Amino acid sequence: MSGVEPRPAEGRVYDAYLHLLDRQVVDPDGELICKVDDLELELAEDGAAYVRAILTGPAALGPRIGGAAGALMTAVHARLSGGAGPGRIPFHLVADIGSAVTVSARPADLPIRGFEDWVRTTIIDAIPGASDAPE
Amino acid sequence: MGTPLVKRLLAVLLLLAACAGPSFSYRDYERKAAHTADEAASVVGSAMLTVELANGRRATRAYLSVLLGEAESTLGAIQQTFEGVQPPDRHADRLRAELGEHLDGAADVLAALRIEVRRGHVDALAGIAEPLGGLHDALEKLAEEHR
Amino acid sequence: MRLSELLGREVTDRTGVRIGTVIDVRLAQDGPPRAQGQAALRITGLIVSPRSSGRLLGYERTPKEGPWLVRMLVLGFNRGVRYVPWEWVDRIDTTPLRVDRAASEIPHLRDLPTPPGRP
Amino acid sequence: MKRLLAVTLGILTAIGGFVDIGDLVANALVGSRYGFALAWVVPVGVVGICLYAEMCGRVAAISGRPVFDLIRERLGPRLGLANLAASFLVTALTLTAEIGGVALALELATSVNYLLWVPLVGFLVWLVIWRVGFARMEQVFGLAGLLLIVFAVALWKLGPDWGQVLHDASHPALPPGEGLPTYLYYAIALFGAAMTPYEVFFFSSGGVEEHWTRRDVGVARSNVFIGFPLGGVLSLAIMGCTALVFFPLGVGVDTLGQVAMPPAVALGKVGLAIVLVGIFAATFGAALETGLSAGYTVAQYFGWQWGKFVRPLQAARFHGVTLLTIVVGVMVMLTTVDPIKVTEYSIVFSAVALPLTYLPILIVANDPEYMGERVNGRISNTLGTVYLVLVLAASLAAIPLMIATKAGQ
Repeated sequence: MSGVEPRPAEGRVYDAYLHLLDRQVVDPDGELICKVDDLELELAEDGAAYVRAILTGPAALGPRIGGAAGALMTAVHARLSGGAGPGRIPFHLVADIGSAVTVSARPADLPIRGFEDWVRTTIIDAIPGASDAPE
Repeated sequence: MGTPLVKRLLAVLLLLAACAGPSFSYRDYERKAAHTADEAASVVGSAMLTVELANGRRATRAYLSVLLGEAESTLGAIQQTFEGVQPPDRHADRLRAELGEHLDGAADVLAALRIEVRRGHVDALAGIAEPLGGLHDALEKLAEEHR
Repeated sequence: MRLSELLGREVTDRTGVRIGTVIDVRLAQDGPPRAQGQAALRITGLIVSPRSSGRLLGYERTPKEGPWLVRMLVLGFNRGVRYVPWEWVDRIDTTPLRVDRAASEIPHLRDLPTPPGRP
Repeated sequence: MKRLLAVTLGILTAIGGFVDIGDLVANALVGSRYGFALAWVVPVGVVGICLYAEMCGRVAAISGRPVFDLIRERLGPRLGLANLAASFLVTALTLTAEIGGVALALELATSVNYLLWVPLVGFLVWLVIWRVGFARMEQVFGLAGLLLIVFAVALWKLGPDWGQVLHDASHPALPPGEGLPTYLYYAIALFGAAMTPYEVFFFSSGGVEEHWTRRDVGVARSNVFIGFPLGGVLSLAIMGCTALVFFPLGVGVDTLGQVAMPPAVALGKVGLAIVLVGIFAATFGAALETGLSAGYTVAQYFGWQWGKFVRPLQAARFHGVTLLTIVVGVMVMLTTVDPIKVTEYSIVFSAVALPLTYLPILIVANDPEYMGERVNGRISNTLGTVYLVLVLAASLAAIPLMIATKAGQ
């Protein structure tokens, strides 16, 4: 990469930590999906780097928290999920970056819902009225 | 989840509260006695107000019964804490006896009040409560003298 | 590679002089077009603070706004913060990251023109 | 009436800050021990919570983001987690105490021991969170909590010399036999309770539950500027009543039963009945506020779907957290710990949570990328900064004072 002149930025400019990390991810109807716990980068051959995916879940958040709490979060998740990596939302699904990050996909179609599904099927679904519409 | 830790913390706090601790000088003992008398006077004062409510038919029996039950158990706790304090000398023994007498007197009245209100004899409360005024003044006087 | 692996990394210049710690990564939406016609986000540079921690608070683009206390915080955080264009980063698999320039050539963040923000 | 129905979110939120179980007893205790000498703290707290609730209500209306989203975003995952731990503990401890408080109110009405009521109360709190719509919930409990206005009626009936009251309140003096550290401890406890963090969690999340948009900034404001001052008035009325009834006799209030005495003294059985229903509604409302806030904070930190505006199935983890918190709260209450003591100790965790909650609100409320034209004005910012410093000072002083005064004994 050395010696290459910086390519001037076109299009909108974001600061990754300020504008993307830790933001809420929502679907086009406003359903809450997850947080941007981390971003996956892709290095091209010419040295340029691109954002490839949103990473989410304890396997992405734990390392960012660091220390004992972060290690615990990562370890518990690894134990319960059988060593699965973080949830991944390809960045081309991102439709808008604002106070939330909107993705054009149904939450059910994204591979990030393990814990929610577990809580739903083992606890919540067993309680009468769980699927009643709100007043 | 958090229960064991919370419980342990509470246990420690309760222990700290329960250990009124050994008392070393007469002056320390005196201060503790004054504090005890103050607290007891407050309970007795509250019970007197409760009886006034009963007299004026301004409260339900259930409510009066809870209030008088609370007053009795609060006074019991105050009494127990004070009795746990070691009097340092003969001088302190006299103070202990004097305050103890007032506390016992108040405890007897409060117990009688609680018993009667639970039997439904709201009218009888005023008569039973008569000694409370004197006890209240005696406790306040003792607190004043030894503060 | 994860973005968080860049955050917090130490950065030195060509001669090994410490420049600071990466506190943010600047992205521009001008990469090759993706499936829905959106351009990919490309890393344009690193935001490097001489302190070992700190972060952008969101006033960097409009420094005259905000309550006094927050302005002071931002000013404090931003003192000496520099912008390292991505192309100047020598290799990204080393610790510390090495920039192929002398420290004096690296611009300060506050001297850069305000980037086009969100709509 | 329609106007009142539109501001029930503000009223219910304020109940949690001014007349929940801890505050009912604290207000009464302060009145009985200090007369009107601590009354000034209440308006100071009202202004502070109005200021920050207005900011977070505006942020929620314009961006749809509740407070804990902002905390995670601007503080990052580490400090955000520290705040989550502290805020969750405050909220869960308070919920625990409220369950006990509702049970105590039932004991006062029936003379059946409160411990027997605790499991039923826990179940009812959960049932309301599970089944009842958000708007109906805030209307029923917000308005029923307003029955505590009976304290104001009692105060008027007790007929104090208002000139003297005003003088005592504006020239605070330590009563004989009271030390300054204890006085300061109660001042900070009242201020901290007025600004307790779950109020802004609940208020901003409630705005999202009610689908506020840019057009509802006015609704958010009327909620703030009616709800919290009303809470403050209730708080002062309780303090005034006990200052008149107990302070001259030297009786210190420390049980919920005693709190209910002044309306009975002034208004008889009717007053007593109203005050007991009011206490029940206020503590129950505060239990709902804290129970939901426990779920809101965790779900918003981790990005889970939350809220009562979706089917419970769609927010399984959120409902899981509230259910678990209530169950643990009931179990803690059943160990016979004193509910009022529990709220006193939650102040320790408030010390961490308060500054870490209000700073991100102030930052985001000024961010034009977030707020567009509706960023803070000069008054909000000046007062906001002053209160941030106050909150910081109070939270630093709270723990040493609590230890030095043995929690105000």
